[in-house]
Amino acid sequence: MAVASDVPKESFRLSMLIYDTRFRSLTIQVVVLILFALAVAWLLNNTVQNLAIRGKEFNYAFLWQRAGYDIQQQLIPYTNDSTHFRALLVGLLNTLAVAVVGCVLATILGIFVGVMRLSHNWLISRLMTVYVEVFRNVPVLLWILLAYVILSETTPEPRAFRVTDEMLAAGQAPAARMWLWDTVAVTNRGMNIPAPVFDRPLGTLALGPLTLNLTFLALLAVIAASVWVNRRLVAAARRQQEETGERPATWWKSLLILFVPAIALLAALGFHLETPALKGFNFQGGILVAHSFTALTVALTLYTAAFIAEIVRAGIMAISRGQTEAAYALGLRPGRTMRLVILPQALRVIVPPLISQYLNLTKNTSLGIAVSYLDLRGTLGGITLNQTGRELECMLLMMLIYLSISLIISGVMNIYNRSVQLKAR
Amino acid sequence: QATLEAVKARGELICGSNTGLTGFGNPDANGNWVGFDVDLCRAVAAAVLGDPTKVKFVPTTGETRFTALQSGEVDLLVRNSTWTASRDSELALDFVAVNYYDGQGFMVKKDLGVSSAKELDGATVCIQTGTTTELNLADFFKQNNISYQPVTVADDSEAQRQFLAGACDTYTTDASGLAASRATMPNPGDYIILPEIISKEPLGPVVRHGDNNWGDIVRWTFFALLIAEEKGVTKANIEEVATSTSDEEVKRLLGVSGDMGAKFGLPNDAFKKAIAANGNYGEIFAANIGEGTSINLARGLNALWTQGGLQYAAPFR
Amino acid sequence: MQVSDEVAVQISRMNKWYGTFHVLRDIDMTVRRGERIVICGPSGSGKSTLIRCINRLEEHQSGQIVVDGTELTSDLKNIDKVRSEVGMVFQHFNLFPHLTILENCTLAPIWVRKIPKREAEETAMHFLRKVKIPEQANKYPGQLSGGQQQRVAIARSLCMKPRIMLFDEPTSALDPEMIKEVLDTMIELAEEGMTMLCVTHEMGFAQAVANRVVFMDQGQIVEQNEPKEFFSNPKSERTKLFLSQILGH
Amino acid sequence: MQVSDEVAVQISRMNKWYGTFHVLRDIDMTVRRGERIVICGPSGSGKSTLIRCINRLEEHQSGQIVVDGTELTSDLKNIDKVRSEVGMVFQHFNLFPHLTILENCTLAPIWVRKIPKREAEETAMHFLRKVKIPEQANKYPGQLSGGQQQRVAIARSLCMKPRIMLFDEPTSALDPEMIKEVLDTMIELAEEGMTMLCVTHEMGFAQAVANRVVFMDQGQIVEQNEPKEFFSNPKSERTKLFLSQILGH
Amino acid sequence: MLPPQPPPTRESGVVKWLHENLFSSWLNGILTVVGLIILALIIKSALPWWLNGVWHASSLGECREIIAASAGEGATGACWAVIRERWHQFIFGFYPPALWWRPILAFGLLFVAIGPVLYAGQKRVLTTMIGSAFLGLLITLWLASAPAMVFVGLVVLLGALAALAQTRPGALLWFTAAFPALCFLLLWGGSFWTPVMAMAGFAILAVVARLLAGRVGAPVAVGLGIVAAVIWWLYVSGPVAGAFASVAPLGLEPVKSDQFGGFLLAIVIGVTAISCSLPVGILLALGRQSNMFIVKTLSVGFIEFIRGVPLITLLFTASLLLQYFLPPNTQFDIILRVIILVTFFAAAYLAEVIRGGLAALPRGQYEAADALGLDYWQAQRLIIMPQALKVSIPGIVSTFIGLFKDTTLVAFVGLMDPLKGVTQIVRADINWKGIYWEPYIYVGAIFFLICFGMSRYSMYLERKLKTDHR
Ligand SMILES: Nc1ncnc2c1ncn2[C@@H]1O[C@H](COP(=O)(O)OP(=O)(O)OP(=O)(O)O)[C@@H](O)[C@H]1O
Ligand SMILES: Nc1ncnc2c1ncn2[C@@H]1O[C@H](COP(=O)(O)OP(=O)(O)OP(=O)(O)O)[C@@H](O)[C@H]1O
Ligand SMILES: [Mg+2]
Ligand SMILES: [Mg+2]
Repeated sequence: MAVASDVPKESFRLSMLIYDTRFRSLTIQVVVLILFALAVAWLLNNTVQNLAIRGKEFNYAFLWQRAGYDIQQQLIPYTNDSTHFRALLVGLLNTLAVAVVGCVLATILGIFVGVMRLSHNWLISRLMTVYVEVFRNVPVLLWILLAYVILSETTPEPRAFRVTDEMLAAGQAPAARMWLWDTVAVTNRGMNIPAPVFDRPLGTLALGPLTLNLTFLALLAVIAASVWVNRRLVAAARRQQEETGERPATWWKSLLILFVPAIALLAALGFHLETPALKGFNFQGGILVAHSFTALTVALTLYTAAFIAEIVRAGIMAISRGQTEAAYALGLRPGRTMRLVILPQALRVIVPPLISQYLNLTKNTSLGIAVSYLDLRGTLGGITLNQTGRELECMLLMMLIYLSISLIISGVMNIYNRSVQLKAR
Repeated sequence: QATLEAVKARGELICGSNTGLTGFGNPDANGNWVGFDVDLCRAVAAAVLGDPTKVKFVPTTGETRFTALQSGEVDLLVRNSTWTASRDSELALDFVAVNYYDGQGFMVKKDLGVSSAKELDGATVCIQTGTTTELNLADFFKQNNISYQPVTVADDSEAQRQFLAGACDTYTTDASGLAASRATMPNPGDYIILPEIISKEPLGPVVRHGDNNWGDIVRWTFFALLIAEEKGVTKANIEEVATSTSDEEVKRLLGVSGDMGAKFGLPNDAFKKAIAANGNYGEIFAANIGEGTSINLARGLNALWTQGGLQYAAPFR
Repeated sequence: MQVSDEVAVQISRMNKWYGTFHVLRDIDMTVRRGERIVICGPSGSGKSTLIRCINRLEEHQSGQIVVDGTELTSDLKNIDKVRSEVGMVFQHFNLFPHLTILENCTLAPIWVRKIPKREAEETAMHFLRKVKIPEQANKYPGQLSGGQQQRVAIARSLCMKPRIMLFDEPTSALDPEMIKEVLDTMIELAEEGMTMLCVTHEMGFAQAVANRVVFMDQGQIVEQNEPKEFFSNPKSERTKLFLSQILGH
Repeated sequence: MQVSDEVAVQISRMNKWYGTFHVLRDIDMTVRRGERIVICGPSGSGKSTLIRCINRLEEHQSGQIVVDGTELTSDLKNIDKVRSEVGMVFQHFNLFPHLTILENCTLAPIWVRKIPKREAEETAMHFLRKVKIPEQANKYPGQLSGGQQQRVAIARSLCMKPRIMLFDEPTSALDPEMIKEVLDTMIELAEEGMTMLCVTHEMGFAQAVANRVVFMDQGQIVEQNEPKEFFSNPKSERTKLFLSQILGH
Repeated sequence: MLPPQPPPTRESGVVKWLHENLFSSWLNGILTVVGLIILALIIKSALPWWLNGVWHASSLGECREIIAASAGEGATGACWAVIRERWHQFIFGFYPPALWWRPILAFGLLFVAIGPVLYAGQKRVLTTMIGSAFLGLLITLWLASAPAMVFVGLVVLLGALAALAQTRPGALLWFTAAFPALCFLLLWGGSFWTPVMAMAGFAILAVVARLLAGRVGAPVAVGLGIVAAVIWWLYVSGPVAGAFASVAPLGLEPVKSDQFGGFLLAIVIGVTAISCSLPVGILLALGRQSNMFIVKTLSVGFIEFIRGVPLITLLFTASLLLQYFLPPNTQFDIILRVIILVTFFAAAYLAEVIRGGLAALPRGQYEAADALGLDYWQAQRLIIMPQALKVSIPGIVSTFIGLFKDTTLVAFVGLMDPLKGVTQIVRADINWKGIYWEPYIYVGAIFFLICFGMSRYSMYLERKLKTDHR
């Protein structure tokens, strides 16, 4: 009888590095790590050599030099005397503006279209199908160009708004008019909307490189306070409803709480709207929302929404018919069934692919230059790169920024995702 | 490492070109590159390799052009690039000549009622990005203490479309580009180019810093074209001139006497071949962008110095 | 366990087609308040379709269905009314997995009946106690066993205080031990006098609680009778064949 | 059906944990060549884990497992050797759906044993004939019934000419009619003297072929005995309880 | 028993259809009307432009004159003449017209080569695919006026393949394996021996790995095989190819990659990148699934990095930064560099797709493979990957569609993509300067046809795979 303890205990041999499951993975990892380190070292060495050959050095000092160029849309103050870094920030904010607005709109539109595609209305579901297929299967660059051209070719020039003395004398009306009681002008350059102006602003507070606008802060604080009070009110009402079944009328209280303090503050600050007016070549005053922004946002929204619609549709279809039937059998109407039963479940299926659509949209904002939109790629990766000739620095920085944005988006979404995970046994 | 040897070994000149700029360089329906800048490349190819067709054109964008040159991807960049101090120094490039003296100008619609760029306060300006235009523009408006709305456009055709649609009041780029655009608009008469030229834009061939022989070859190929015009040597009469001329400089130029070509490391008749490829400077100008063509540019600053222009070649001796 | 004279469901000359396939043919049936009817028949005979027509999960194309005095037409108001009077329990429970057991039970009362949440929760707990799982109220459906889930489904229906309950093979997706739990709950319900229509193959259940067994085949009602009579003395050949299969199993 | 003195599998003081959960506790067991052992016990008692340890699909943390003279350690060569000596049949067959039945059977002989394809196919056909489905050789697993698939799985293991066969509930995923097909095959195999360890609840099978029945609970071997003794005269309370459930079912 | 009756027809067909599908409720009615109004507006605004289209003109100015003459002053109209004159540049770039048959043939054979992957062993489908490829090629080659020899070659080649499909459909995979070399030869031309020697490198890899596997174990053997193959490619294959070429100078007229443009370029980049990225993607997916911390971290890092930055920055890396990262004075073709970066891009996306496929495999498959004694790589190659890849095919196709659309971005580094690159050179032509919509519509329509076709096909595959995969 062979006894188990007869088997001799092995001492360490070199071959165990490969053939012993305990060491094997260690060996592989060490080899991989060495290869990786070698590759990195090789790349770095090459880069250093190449930089030396070209007499360049790797540093970001150029970011603090004068940029010297102008940018059409600026969310923070910027002139051509500002630094390249400031231009980078302007570009980054422009990128984020499109990304944020685009993601929100694309989600709304995508859900709408996705639900409509499941509609029983033949025409609507077909129209939605056509929309989805057409947008999904043509490069997004084309849609961006198209949106821009349509916006700028179908709207009037600022000149068309002009009223000259002869026209007054002849009783002629100008070729184009402003909208919404003469507050909004849509020209072929963009939308001029009224800007909020304060006669008695609170001034600004300089905190190192950051300048805080106190007026805005005050306004935000008041609104936040009102919202908080209102939520208390609604919560109280809900409690009462839960206890008695009667819900006290709260809408007028809500209105008061929400609006009176804000309006009072606005009045105190001397708030009024500055409406745009035609002066010279363009409308002056107010805020100009350039068509390049609108077009990029609209095109990315439409393009991404087509994908989101498919995701939403698939998500809804993944919910078994039994759920709908159970909800109907309980007497829930189709709209409520969708909102209370189907969508909350579908969201779990929808969110992961939705994240990658958000990422795609954000990355696609880098095509903005095709329609004259100066985003991060247009400033840092375009004009700054061109003017300074620092392609290595600019490109690496740009990748780093995009990468951070992407990681933040997917990080946030992953947290959400984990929080809605279905509980199961 | 020497570019000349590399080109000879390869049997082909690689010339960085624009991705498509009317009159200066773009492929035609058959894929043959044509244009003012292209012809200079062909002349260099003819000088170095004896055959003007042995050129490969690599389209480069505003961002990629200098890197392509620095990294050796192209031997020579002839792509309407402005000669500036920082490009010469910081980017380690050499501008070896100026084949076109340009300047940044403005185009407006006639019925706008503007006759000077200084009246453009508050106007929306379409700028073609990728060169020095953005900076010149900012400086100009700043100096004159007027404001503007910049619309930074990626390429010429898009800028032209926006300008025509009235999305910008004025379109600014190099005057040659403006003229080319205007020539192809539905009603060219409706548009005017304003008199202000707000910058100097000397455009010329660029080579890598440090390879002086190669730089000399490109420079002197270009000068050869200028001298040829000056001396009345044309594509048509070059053979005849070569045999009959008594002008010593022309003789040296065409390799009939002396060993000037050899001094550059080229065959003695190299410059003759360069001229024979597409004719002299004037001919190249006239054929691609000159007054007979639909682009219809006047010689202006680009006339020979003898005719009041700036094109001036050093003596060939 | 008394049956009143009042009519709860009245189906007359009802026909239904799926496309060109004639699923239900000239169905006539009267259910009185308090009656407990078991529907059986071979697979594909239209049992499910019949009871799904009663709360309009399926539309019938001709004939009349009157539930509690309300005729089912394409009028949405009538449909809503009938659905809130009729509870339904499905083979696969169809609980809402994203809501807790308690929320499953209070969802419809709150949104359809507009009952205060507090009150709805009390009702829900009452019925959960009745189906013997009050302690699971804050779990999610995925955390319960099949038998428990089906009992929640019954409680969920009951929370709407329906006057009629429909069951579509409520036990056929369950393991044997769990079947008993659910049947017990249903028997208890029957004893309280609930009007019930139940598609099931549990003949023990039929014998124990049904007033009437309805046998369907090929979209028709072939035979209906008291359970004792039905099992001991089936009239048609089809029924005999079917019973021999079912009981022999 | 003779049992030799040679030891096929020797397990001594073997312990296994999943994380902090102690699944197998101090298992001692000797299997002799030619023995046929049936392992039974309640769900979760660690039966599957035990036999999966024998071909190192699971790693044990302490104690020894010696299979056919080779100790299972982290040495890959030993593991490979043991695995090619030990065949395993799973509950869910785990056939390779993208390969034909024949390819399923020849894959391992060709790639692991390096047997020429021709020869491997002959062996495969031999064993397919043995499990009575030679005519299915060129079909894909998806085209066979469950019972046929399980027989293919057995044939696939046999093609490696294993000296020991492990079965993990080979019939529990099958419909009643098919169970018999598979059990017949296993009985035949047993009659040829194959060393077998079989996790199963088919007590008929155990009585018919097992030399020994091992009863496990909570990660321990509670009782082992000859089948006759085991069924007629269980010693521990646990076993009695378990047998009453199983046989009463 | 009652016999079944036909269903009642309450209303006549059209009315009923309208009622059920368009006006079943007032909400639906409103939606219908809104939909109709939108449709009408779109048609109204675009119709005249389409109707006034001009096909025969030699410049934009001429187009304008013709439209003004026929539709009145100020009328707008499409100038399709530009497409008539330049259509080939959008498709082939500057590829010499006399050689158009080569890309066409390569593209047609691509379908034949994909067949055995998608439909392994299915004789009928494979034969149909070969047949339809043959017909399609016959027509397009005739249109491209290919030389007669090409037709002879085509008949012989596809005839042989069809015969093979009938007798030993499995063997068609060898054609797939050889296709990259054939495709390279057809597209770029040059010596016949260059691609052959390149393929020989893979053969060397396989032989070395096979021979050594017994002695040093599979991973080391494959490593050595790769080293041998790399040595072959770097130092030996060139001279050997040269030697063969001097003995038997077979080959096709070379075409330089700067002559590639338009859809030809897009397809070459897309197809090459997807097929090259497949092995990389598989390795990354396995790395990401692995329980070795470093391997996993590196894989995740690579995947997330590539997926986190816009493709356009990767393209700039190809054109601007690669010059810094590679040893001084290494230069290679910009198209090649772009393909390499796009390959990385596709690999990261494919890795995620394949990871999905791996996750869809039941654990039992791994266990069965282990229990049979297969080692890790054998199990991957024989059991896991064939199944995981099959499940992933729809995902791979949609990645390809996305990639194919994204190839338009190569215009930003100066390549002649169909959408922006070619359009720009066409518009730089003095005759067509100022033209805007027509090239976009033409290119957009072709993109739509290709992508829509592929996405439909992948849906079909998805449905098919779902049913036949257990
Ligand atoms: N949505 C539908 N479209 C077309 N035919 C259907 C549909 N639903 C059911 N059927 C058919 O109608 C017939 C009756 O179906 P029903 O579900 O009512 O049968 P059943 O008696 O409940 O059978 P089972 O006992 O299998 O549940 C069957 O033949 C079925 O195939
Ligand atoms: N991978 C794992 N990780 C953690 N715990 C596990 C794992 N696999 C099994 N277990 C646990 O180990 C215990 C034994 O499992 P095992 O599968 O061996 O039981 P079994 O006796 O085969 O039961 P059954 O009859 O249900 O197959 C169970 O409690 C199980 O929950
Ligand atoms: Mg049913
Ligand atoms: Mg088990």
